[in-house]
Formats: sequence, structure tokens, C-alpha cells
Amino acid sequence: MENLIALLVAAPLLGAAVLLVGGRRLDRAGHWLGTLLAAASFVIGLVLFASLLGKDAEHRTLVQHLWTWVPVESFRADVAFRLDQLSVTFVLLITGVGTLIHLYSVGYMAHDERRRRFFGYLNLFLAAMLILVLADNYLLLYVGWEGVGLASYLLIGFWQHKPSAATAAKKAFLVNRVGDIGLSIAIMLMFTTFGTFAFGPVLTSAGDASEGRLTAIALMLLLAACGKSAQVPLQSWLGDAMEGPTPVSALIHAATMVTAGVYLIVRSAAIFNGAPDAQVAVTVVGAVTLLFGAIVGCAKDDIKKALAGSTMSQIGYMVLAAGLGPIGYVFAIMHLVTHGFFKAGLFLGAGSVMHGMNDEVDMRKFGGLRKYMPVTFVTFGLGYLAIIGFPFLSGFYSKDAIIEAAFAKGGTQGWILGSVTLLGAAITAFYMTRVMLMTFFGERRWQPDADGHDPHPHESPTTMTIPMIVLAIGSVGAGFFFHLGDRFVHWLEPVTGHSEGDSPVGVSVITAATLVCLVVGVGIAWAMYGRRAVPAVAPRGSLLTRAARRDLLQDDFNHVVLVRGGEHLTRSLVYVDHTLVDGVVNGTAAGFGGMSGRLRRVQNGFVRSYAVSMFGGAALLVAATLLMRAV
Amino acid sequence: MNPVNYLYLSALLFTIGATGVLLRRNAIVVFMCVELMLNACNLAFVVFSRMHGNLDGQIIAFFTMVVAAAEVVVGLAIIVSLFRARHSASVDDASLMKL
Amino acid sequence: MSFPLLTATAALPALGAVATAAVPASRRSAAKWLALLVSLATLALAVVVLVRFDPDGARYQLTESHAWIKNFGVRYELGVDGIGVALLALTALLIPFVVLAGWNDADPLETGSRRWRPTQGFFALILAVEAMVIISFEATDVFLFYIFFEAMLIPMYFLIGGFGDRAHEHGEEAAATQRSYAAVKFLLYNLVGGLIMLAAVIGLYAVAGNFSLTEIAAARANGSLHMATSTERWLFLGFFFAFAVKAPLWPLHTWLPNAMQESTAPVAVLITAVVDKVGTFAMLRFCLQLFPEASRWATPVILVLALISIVYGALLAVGQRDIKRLVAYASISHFGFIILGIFAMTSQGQSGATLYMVNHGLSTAALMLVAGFLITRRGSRLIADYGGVQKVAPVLAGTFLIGGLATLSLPGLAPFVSEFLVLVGTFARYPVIGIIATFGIVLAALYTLVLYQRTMTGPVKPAVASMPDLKARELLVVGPLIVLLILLGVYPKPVTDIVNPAVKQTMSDVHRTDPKPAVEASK
Amino acid sequence: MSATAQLAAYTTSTGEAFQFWVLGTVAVIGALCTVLMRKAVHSALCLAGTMIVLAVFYLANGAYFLGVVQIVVYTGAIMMLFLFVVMLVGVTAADSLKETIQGQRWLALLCGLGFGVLLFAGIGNASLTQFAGTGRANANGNVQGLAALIFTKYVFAFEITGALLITAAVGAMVLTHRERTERAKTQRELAEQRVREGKHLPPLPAPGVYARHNAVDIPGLLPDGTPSELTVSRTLRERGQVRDVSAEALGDLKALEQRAEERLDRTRIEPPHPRRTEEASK
Repeated sequence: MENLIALLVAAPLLGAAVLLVGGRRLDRAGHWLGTLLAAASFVIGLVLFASLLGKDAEHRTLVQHLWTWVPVESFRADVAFRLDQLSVTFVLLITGVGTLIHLYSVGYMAHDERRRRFFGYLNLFLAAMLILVLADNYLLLYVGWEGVGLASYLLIGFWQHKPSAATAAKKAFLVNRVGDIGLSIAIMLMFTTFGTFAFGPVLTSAGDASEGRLTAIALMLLLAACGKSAQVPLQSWLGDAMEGPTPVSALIHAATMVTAGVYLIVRSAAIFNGAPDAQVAVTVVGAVTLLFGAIVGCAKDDIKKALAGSTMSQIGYMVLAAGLGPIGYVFAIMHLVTHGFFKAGLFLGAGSVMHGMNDEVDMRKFGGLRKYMPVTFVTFGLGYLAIIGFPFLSGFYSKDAIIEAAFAKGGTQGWILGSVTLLGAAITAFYMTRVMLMTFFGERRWQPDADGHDPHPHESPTTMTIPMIVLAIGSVGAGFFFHLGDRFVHWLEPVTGHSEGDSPVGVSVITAATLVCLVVGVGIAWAMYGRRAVPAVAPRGSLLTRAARRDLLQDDFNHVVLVRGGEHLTRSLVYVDHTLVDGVVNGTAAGFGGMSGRLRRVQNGFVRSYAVSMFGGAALLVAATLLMRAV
Repeated sequence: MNPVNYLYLSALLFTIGATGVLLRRNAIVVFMCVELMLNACNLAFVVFSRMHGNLDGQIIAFFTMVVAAAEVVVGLAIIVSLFRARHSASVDDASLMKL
Repeated sequence: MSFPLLTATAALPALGAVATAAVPASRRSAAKWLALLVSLATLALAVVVLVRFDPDGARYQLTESHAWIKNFGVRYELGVDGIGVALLALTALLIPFVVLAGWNDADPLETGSRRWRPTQGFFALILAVEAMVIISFEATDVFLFYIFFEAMLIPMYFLIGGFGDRAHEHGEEAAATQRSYAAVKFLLYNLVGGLIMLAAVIGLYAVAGNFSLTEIAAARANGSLHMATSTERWLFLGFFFAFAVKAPLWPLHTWLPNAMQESTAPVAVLITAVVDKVGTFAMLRFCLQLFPEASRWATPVILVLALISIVYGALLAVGQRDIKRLVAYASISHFGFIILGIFAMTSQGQSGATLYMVNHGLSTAALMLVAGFLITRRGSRLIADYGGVQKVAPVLAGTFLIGGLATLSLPGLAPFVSEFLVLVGTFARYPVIGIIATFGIVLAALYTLVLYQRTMTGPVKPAVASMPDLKARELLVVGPLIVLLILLGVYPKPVTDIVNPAVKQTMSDVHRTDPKPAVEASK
Repeated sequence: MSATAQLAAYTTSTGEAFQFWVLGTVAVIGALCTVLMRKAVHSALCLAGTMIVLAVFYLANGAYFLGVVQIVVYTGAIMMLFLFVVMLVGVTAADSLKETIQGQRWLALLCGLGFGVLLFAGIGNASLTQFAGTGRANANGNVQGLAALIFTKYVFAFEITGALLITAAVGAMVLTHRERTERAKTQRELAEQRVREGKHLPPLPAPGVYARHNAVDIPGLLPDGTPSELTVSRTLRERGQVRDVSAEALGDLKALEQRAEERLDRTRIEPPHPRRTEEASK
């Protein structure tokens, strides 16, 4: 059974290799090949899942050792996969959602002449993501970690002829690299602390290490997670990443890749458990991002960027939950999975809208689309209800659990985190309602696009609607399914551990408060965008709105401090290298040149001049001889 | 008078000849100054011969004369051909090595 | 006596060089084919060496030893250890690609000219460099090594000064001037280094009485050859200076950008991927073995210089406007990593550094050769002259991207393994330096991606609109390199298995052991 | 012989002392004149004088053979050779004594002075009081003594100097002799060449201006009064011995016309420049 794990990775990897190397002759069938291989991977995942279910809870870990990768004395990295409850959850999410999005892309990218390449990249992403979650050691995880970064880079910049896409791709990769520093250093620290970086030994012996070292490792892991999961302060790339095709946004920048940070933290639970200071940092990061993303989401008129803000905010929830320790790990993952369903669904819905609207993304130019795109409207609506936490839908269970866990942290910390999560829920309800109202309700505000074509909104083809419907089903039912009998908690407990905190208030009170927040959020949104007509041109807005439109000035800060500063630094260094370092050398050379030029003048070519020096020399010799005799 | 005075005279003539070599530009005159230096040496040799009471010094002076004759022959030939080529007997004009 | 395999490996390209140079002027393509065949035959010999080499056997294998200059105890002594054999294989592997990539680089400008000899010269010089580099990797006699270490400069000088890119932004005359400037700069820098080394070599002879690396190292190890501390340090510095110039280490690096910028892409690969490796290789083999105490003494300063090289090289690469200069500064950054790994004095660091030499050879070759194809097509080295190439020549852009990703050490490609090993090895002993060096990976991503973005993406510039994609010959050059990069990234064990025992030896030479993990140490 | 006895003494006879001081002065003056004379001929003559004095000194020091050789070979042959060359190069050409190389004169004098001082100091320092004299060495005759040495002890050197002399003679011939590498051009070919080159088709103009200046070194005047170098032989031109008389000739012409005017009682004009006549008669 273990031997299947490698196939899980191999299938999409094969697809990527064939599609990217195969060339034009695969143009006609390549996308189906990619979809098929993704589906194959999903099937293998299901088989493995079934086999895990067949074992008792304590032995649900399969390890497949493939080959020794880098052996240098005590440094040993293996290519080995570990499949346990946590990773199989991810495997199913990744391959499942991945397959759906492959299917969706068949329709969405139908008119793109480079569709084969797109599917190659998607397959590459799947393979990398699977390596990330299946790796048995941190170094192999790092491979997957950067692999998804590469795939993300390639896919964000898929429409390379657009300079904005190329820039966004580069930015995403670079910001991720900053996070990668964290992962690198964390691995090095593990090596110097434990002498290994395989999950098994590191996590079991984490208790032997000093708290200082554990805190250092944990903080470095947090830095890595921030980069990959677009958490403050490394969140700036996610909004720009929406330059990529929408399926990419759905798969990579909503459902899977951006949650890798959460995976990393939950996987390293043993380390974080031993470093309370680092956990506080994690919750702070989560809480700040939660609000940050939500506020940004409120102000964006670009439907994808609004959803991106939402993603950031929801991942903030997960990170916050992961920072809570054993009381939160399970719920972080649960929210991750349900979020995977509804956010992917929302993005696919947004893609469907754009597909029908000549790739328009400005919500102010939508309006009243529910009549023209019924399937999209329904699926998007269900996803919307799920994300705002409408009772008995997925988001209701997973988000509620996180809010409860935040309160359960106890003490002042618990109150602060709980309030933040409640506030976040209200804002979520607000901005999602805003998106919903601006897109599907109100009067039509369509305008001809740049080429003068009037949009003719229409429902998308079947290949696109089927994935949306499936995801909508997931958004509706997953939460209830997981919640029933605490199935999910029991499933993950052996890996992450679980403990009930002592909540200062009752569960029902929190649920009620959440619902109140929800109603308030929806109400305000309806008052602002439902009752009144939405202006086609964005009003100036308050200072906060304007700041939020610009991602709360984070980019401007980066631009001024890092980009400008870096440019000045490199430019002055180029100058220094040319004038100072090279100048010293060239100066020495010029010095010798000048000296010999002057010495050359002595050689004036006149025999008599030479005769004088000879005669002088002879005189000196005579003098020396006489002196020698005298002495 | 001490015969050493011959040696002083020889030194004086030699110095005058050497200075002449350095000062004059006409190749012929330079050559003459060289001859003067050779003659000054010859005088010294002859005086040495007297000093030591054997004829070796005179022999050396004799050889010097022979060599000087050969040198003059070749040297003057060079001067003549130089003059033919450059229409000048100035040593300063033969300064191809100058800047 | 067995067949002198190592001599043959070096002699074959040397004879090939002579034969190539002797090909008549009218038979240019014969010279090219001959050079290619010779380089492939050398590769075959190198493979035989690789197979015959037993990683767990004696330290130096396939040894040959003959008296040469008896009066000074100079011997013709060859032998390879794991490090040498790895680099030997790398050199033999890269040369066929260099030859193939430079196939048309030395052709006459007018098709009609029959009396054109430089083509023959170009390929003969490449083979000559190969022969000298190979013998440098094999020599276990300090004097023998020195001779070829220096002699290498002669063919390199002519390759840099004589053959440049056809196109130049300021015209042919300016190109010739800058070429000769670069060549002279290359020569002078390396000559100065070599002269200082010569003094140290003579000094070593004065102290030790012979030139044999194995004998001196053995005598140093068992204490029969005592060196005063100051003597050892001076001699070490003499050797190290020459190697640092060759490597090149900051601040002795400025010859490299000029040389790589002005030479053709294959020659640039020859410089940075092959010739410069002799410098770092020699640090491992000569500096550490002959002067262990002094090496440890100088470690802090060298590590800081290497660190500066890493960050400085990367920052300057970001600021470049010329594709080749950018690659050159990136190489300086990478050489910083190699030197860092060598002097971190941990198994991981040194194995990583050796692996890095191999991987850097492959990755730079891939990136630089594709860049060369690009430059040949457009006739400009300036980044600003490109844009949107991806659209018109996707294969070229794809291979360029893979080369770039290898340069920024993407996991899954070969350089990642070595870079990480170097970082871990450094971090284990010098955490602060390790952390700062880690920042190099962000800068590497920056310069690579900026280069890719500006040249390959965006709207198609009119000047590149009709650019053809890679031809069969060019694919033949790039394809195998990329396959190797992926292969060694996924499965580097064959190389590490060869290198590890040699590194273990070197570690014991300098009396250093790896630091113990904290948890284990506390128990 | 009283002369030999005297020669063996520590001091010389008064006669010799007198001879030394008188002739020594002459020798030094001759040497100085050699260096300082502007014309090479004068230098050569002064040098010859110095050499003769030296010959006398040789005789006084018992080197009879050398004394004679000095006069016969040196003064008689070598100096004559010098004079011949001087004639070839141009007897009248006087050197400018103006120094052209910066600092050369001072450096030369400094070196000379320093060297002289050193030599004098060296000689003075050496304790040269013992003079064996040549009496015994010359007992069988000076020439015989020399011959005995030359043909025994110095025979190899002698042979080699012989070879040297022959080589020098051959060398001088090689250096000065110019081999004709091509056939001399005939009169006809020369004329054709002139026509082809298109210059000086007619014979070169003749030198001389009016009847009073028909010397070959005076260029003929062009109609505007400027001298034409072409009219003077090339050898003279190269030696720089062309006499420029154009201004002078014009002046003369003017004076002639004036005198004619005076004869005809025209206006009186100041007399011609007096220097003119001297120059002309030179």
C-alpha cells in the first residue's frame, strides 16, 4: 500500500513533464491528459484514504522510503513520503479540488493557444504541492515548498505579454523567497539542534531541546508560513497574484498553496507547543492578517482582489487557530478544508462571471447578473453563505469552532483574540455581501470594453459549471459532515493532538454572538449596496477606504523602503565597484604607467646623454674602489 | 721632479678628453677626443713601464696604438657612411631612440 | 606498469589541440569536428577514470610518478582523490558542450574567405585549456601544478582577446579595444596572483625540500616537518592569494566581469565553469592540506570575504544592464558560497562546496550558453534591447528560465543541494555568517527573475519579433545540461559518494570535526 | 749612459723637469683646444700637436720605439686620416657650440671634474716613490727588448691584433664602399625619366649672378630676385655651403643703378652698406 504514495506524486509529475516537453503535437489532447492524471492522483488518494480508514487510529501512518537523497556524514536527507491523517486530508483536498479545477480550466482556457502549457504548469503545481504535504522531512518539504512557488510564479505570469502579470509573478516569487529564508534557517537550526530534520525524530525529541532554540525554530517557521500564506508582513504579493488566470487563483491562491503555511505550523505542532512565545507571535500574525485582509476586501472593486483579501483574512483565521496550540490545530485544518471548498467555488464563480463579461473584473461594471447566469449565481451564492458562516453551512461550523477556540485560550489573550475573530466575522459578512450585491443584484451597469464590444453575459459551458456545482455541494455539506460526531477532530487527533480549552463563556453564547455579527455585517452591506444604487465610478471614499484600496499602503511602504532603497544601494555599489575596487587596481596600473612614462624620458636617444651616465657610472665605480681601499 | 707628474698629466689629459666626448656634437671631434683619452692612457703605461723597470707597459701601449688604429679606421668609415646617409656628422642627429 | 590513464586524459586534448591547429585553412569544419571528437574521447576517458576510481580506496588513486627535474626534487606526479575526480569529470563533460556551442563563433565574417585560420585556433585553444585544467586537477606535485596553473593563462588570454561577440553597441573597433582591455586585465590579475604563489612555492621548497604534495602533507601530519607559525602563515597567504584571484574572491574579482562580458559565451563558460574551479579546488587541496594551522588561523577573515562576495556579487548582479556581466557577478556570488563552504571546515560545508563546483559549472553553462544564443540572435548584450522573447522563441525562453532557476538554486535542481549543504555546514559552526549568507537566496531570485522578466516577458519588441527559436545544435547543447541539472538535483548521491571520503580526509588534515547537535551534546 | 742612470733615479734631471713643465703645458693647451675649437680642422691640428708632445715624453721615459711609432703612425697616419675625413665632411663647416640637450653641459663638466679629482686623489694616494727606471730593460736596446717580449710572451696577442687590423681594414672598405646594385642609367634613360616625371625638362639653370659672382657656390637669381637652390651643385647644398647673395646682389644692383644716377646728376642717396663688400670678397 505504501508504494502507492509515490504514484500519487508521479502521476501529475509525469503529466507536467509530458505536457511541457511534448511540444505542439500535444496541443489537441494535452488538457485532457492533464485532467486525467490529476483525477488519477485523486483516485489513488481515495484508495490510500480507504486503506488508512481500515487501520486503527494509532497506526494510520504509511511511510515510503524511495532513495537516499543527500548523504553527507550526519546530514541525511531522504526522498521519503509519509502519509498520515493530516497529509491524506491535504492530499484529498489538493487532488480533489485540483481535478475539478483542471476540468474547469478545460472550458475556461479553451481559447488560449497556450492551453497545453497551462495544464503542464497545473500538473507541476499538483506534484509540488503533493510533495510538500507528503514529505517525510523538512528538506523534502522545502522542495515542495519552492516547487509550488515556482508553479505559482509560472501561473501568475502565465499571460506574460502583460507586464503587470510578469511583475506580479516576480513579486510573488520574491516575497516567497523571503519566507524561504525562514524555512532554510529553521532547517539549519533543526540540524544543529537535533542532528536531523526528519519529521519523526525532530518532533519526538522536540521536548529535549531548550525553549530558546525551539522558539527560534518556531519563529523561523512562522516567517516561512507568512511568506507562503500571505500573512502580514509578507502578504503583499497575494493581491497582485490575481493577475493569473482565475482557475489559478482558485486552486493556488485560495484553496491549496496559500494554506501551506498553516500545514507547516500544524505539522510542526510539537515545536510550537514547546515555544509559547512563538505561539503568541503566531496568533498575533493571524489576528492582524485577519483584520487586514478583511478591511482590504471591503474596499476593492476588483472582484478577484476582493476575494483575495478575503482569502488572506480566512487564512488569518487558520493561522490564529494554529497559534492557539492543541485547542486550535484541528479547527485550523478543518477551516482550511471547508475554505478550500467555498473559496475555490467563489473564485470559479468569479471566473465564470468574467468569462461571460469579456474578462471584466470591476464589480461596479457588473450588476443584475443573476438572471443571465443562474448556475453561477446559485453556486456563488452557496459559497457566499458558507463563507459568512450562515448556519449549518460549512463556514458556520469551522469558523465557529475557531472563535470558540480563541475564547477558550483563556485570560486576556482569549478575550482579545475572541473579539478579533468576532469582528472579523462581521466584516466578512459585510464584504462578501457587498460582492454578492454588486455582482448579481441591482441594475445592470455593463459597459463596452476597450475594443468596443458590448458584453453578452451568458452561462459558462458544462466543463465549467460542473466543478462549480460540485464545490458548492462541498461548501454546503462539508462542515456538517465533519462536525457530525466530531469526526474531524477524532481523525486528526493522533497527529496534532487535541485538547478542549476552558471557554469563559458558553458555546451557545458564542454562536449567538457570531450570528449577531453576521446579521450586522450583512445588514450594513445591504443598507449601503442593496438599497441604494451602486455608482459605476468609485466614490472618493473615506481615508480608510482609500488606504484599503491601496492595500493599507503596505505596497507603498515596500516600494519606498525596499525597492527604492535597494535601487539606490545597487546603483551606488555598481559605482563603488567601478571606481573604488576597480579604481584601486586601475590606479595602480596607471601609477606604474605614469612612472615608466617619466622614466622613459631619461632614455632620450642622445648618445651623449648615455655617455654622461656611463662616465658618471665609471666615476662612481672609481670612487667606490678608492673608498674600499681607504676602508 | 718626481716622474709621478707624468701620471698627473695623463690623468688631466684623460679627463679633458672624456669631457670633450661628452660636450662635442661633431662625430669627428668626438673621435679625436677618444684618441686623446687613449693617448693619455698610453702615457700612463709608459710611465708605469719606467716605474717597474720592465717593458710590459710599453707593450700594452703598443697594442693600444694598434687597436686604436683599427678603431679609427672602422670609426671613420662609419662616420663617412653616416654622413653619406644623413648629410650630417652630428651625433645628436643619430637619435632614433629618442621619444 | 599499468596504462597511464591520467596522463592519457590530459594528453589526449593536448594532442587534439595540436592536431586541430594543424588543420588546413580551407578545412574549417574538419577542425570543428576534430575538436568535438577529441573532447568526446576525453569525456570517455574521464568516464573510465570515474569507473576505475574506488571511493573507498586509497586517498590518491591511479597514481603515476616519474622523476622530472632531479636537482630540485620536482616530479611528474599525478593522482586523483574524490574531489579531483569529480572536477575532472565536470571539465571533460563541459568541453564538448563548449565546443558545440561555439561551433560558429569563430567563423569568418565574409563567407568567401579561404585563408581564415582563427577557427582552427579557437578550437585548438579550447582543447589546450582543457588539457591544462585536467592536469591541474590531477597534479600532486606542487611545482607541476603551478606550471599548468599558470600556463592556462596563455590560451585563455588569446581566447578572451581574440574572439568576442560579433555585435557590440559601440562598433567593432570599440569591441576590439574593450576585448584587449579585458584580456590584459585577466592576464595581469592572474599573473600577479601566480607570481606571489611562485614565491610561496619556492618558499615551500626551501622549507620542505621537495614539491610532493603527498610527502609534505604526510610529513606535516606526522610531525616530522615542522614549520614556524609565521612561515606557515606567509606560505599559506601566498598560495591563497593566487587561488583567491582565480576563484575570484572579493575584492580581487573585477577581472571576471570584464573577461566574461567581452568573450563569447562558450569562452565565458570556460572561464567561470572550468578555469575558475581550479582556484577553489586548489584551496581545498593545497591550502588546507599543506597549511592546516594557517588555514584555521585565516578562516575568520576568509569567511567574511566570502560573505561579502556573496552579498556584494548578488547586489551588483541586480544592478547590471548587460546580460553577461550579470551572469559574471552572479558567479562571483556563487564562488563566495564555494569558498564559504570550504573554509567553514565542516563535512557538509566542504562536500557542499565540492558539489557546488560541479553544479555551478552545469548551471552557469546552461544559463550562459542560452544567453549566448540569445545574444547571437539579436546582436546585443544589453538587457534593455530585449523583451517578449518568450512569445517568439518559447523553447529558448524556457531553457533560459531553467538555467536561471538553477542559478537561484531552486530545490529540485542540482545547485540547491550544494547551496543548502554549504549553508548548513557554515551555520553549524558560524550561525551568524550562515544566516547572512542565506539572504543571498533572495538576491539570487531577484537578479535572475528581473533578468528573465525584462528579456523574456512583456510586449514583443520589434527587434526580436523575427527571432528564431533554438536550433537542433543548440538544443543538443542545452538539453543534456538541463537533464543533468535535474538528475543531480534529484539524485546527487553518486557525486557525494565520491566526494565524501576525500572530504573526510581533508577534515582530518585540518584537525577539525563536525560540531555535535545541541540535543546530543547536552545529553 | 747617463740618461739611463738618470731614468733610474727617484727624481728626474732638471732638464727633464724643464722639458716636462714646458711641453706638458703645451700638451694640455693642445688638448683643451682640441675640445674647444669650433672647426674640426683646428681640433685635429691641436690634437696632432699634443700627440707630438706625447711622443717626446715617450722618448724621455725610455720608450724610444713607441716615441717614434707615435709620430709615424699616430701623428703621421691616423691624424692624416682624420684630416681626410674632415675634408670629406667639409673643412669650413664650423660647429655651433650651443648646447641643445638640457643640462648636458653641466652634467658633463661635473662628471669630468669629479672624475679628475678622483684620479688625482688616487694617484696622490698611491705611494709612488720607487722608480726602477728602464735602464736595465733597455740594456740590449729598446726595440730588441720589445721584440723579444712581443714574439714570445705576447705572441698570441700580437697575432690577434694583426687579425684585428686586417678585419678593420676590410670592415672600413665594406662600410664605405657602395655596391652598385643596378646598371647605371644611360643619358637617354635619364632624359626619358625626366620627361616622365614632368619636371626640369631643360637642363638645370646655371649658377652665378652677373659676371662678378660666377662662383659655383652662388645661386642664380630668379626674376624676382630670390635665389634658386637648383642652380647650385647638390654636393654644396648638402654641405650647407651655398652662399646666399640675393640680398647682397640686389643691393649691388641698386648701388650700380644709383651710381649711374649720380653720374647723370640725379638725387643723392646714402652710400651702400659697407659690410656688403667684405662679405662679397670672402
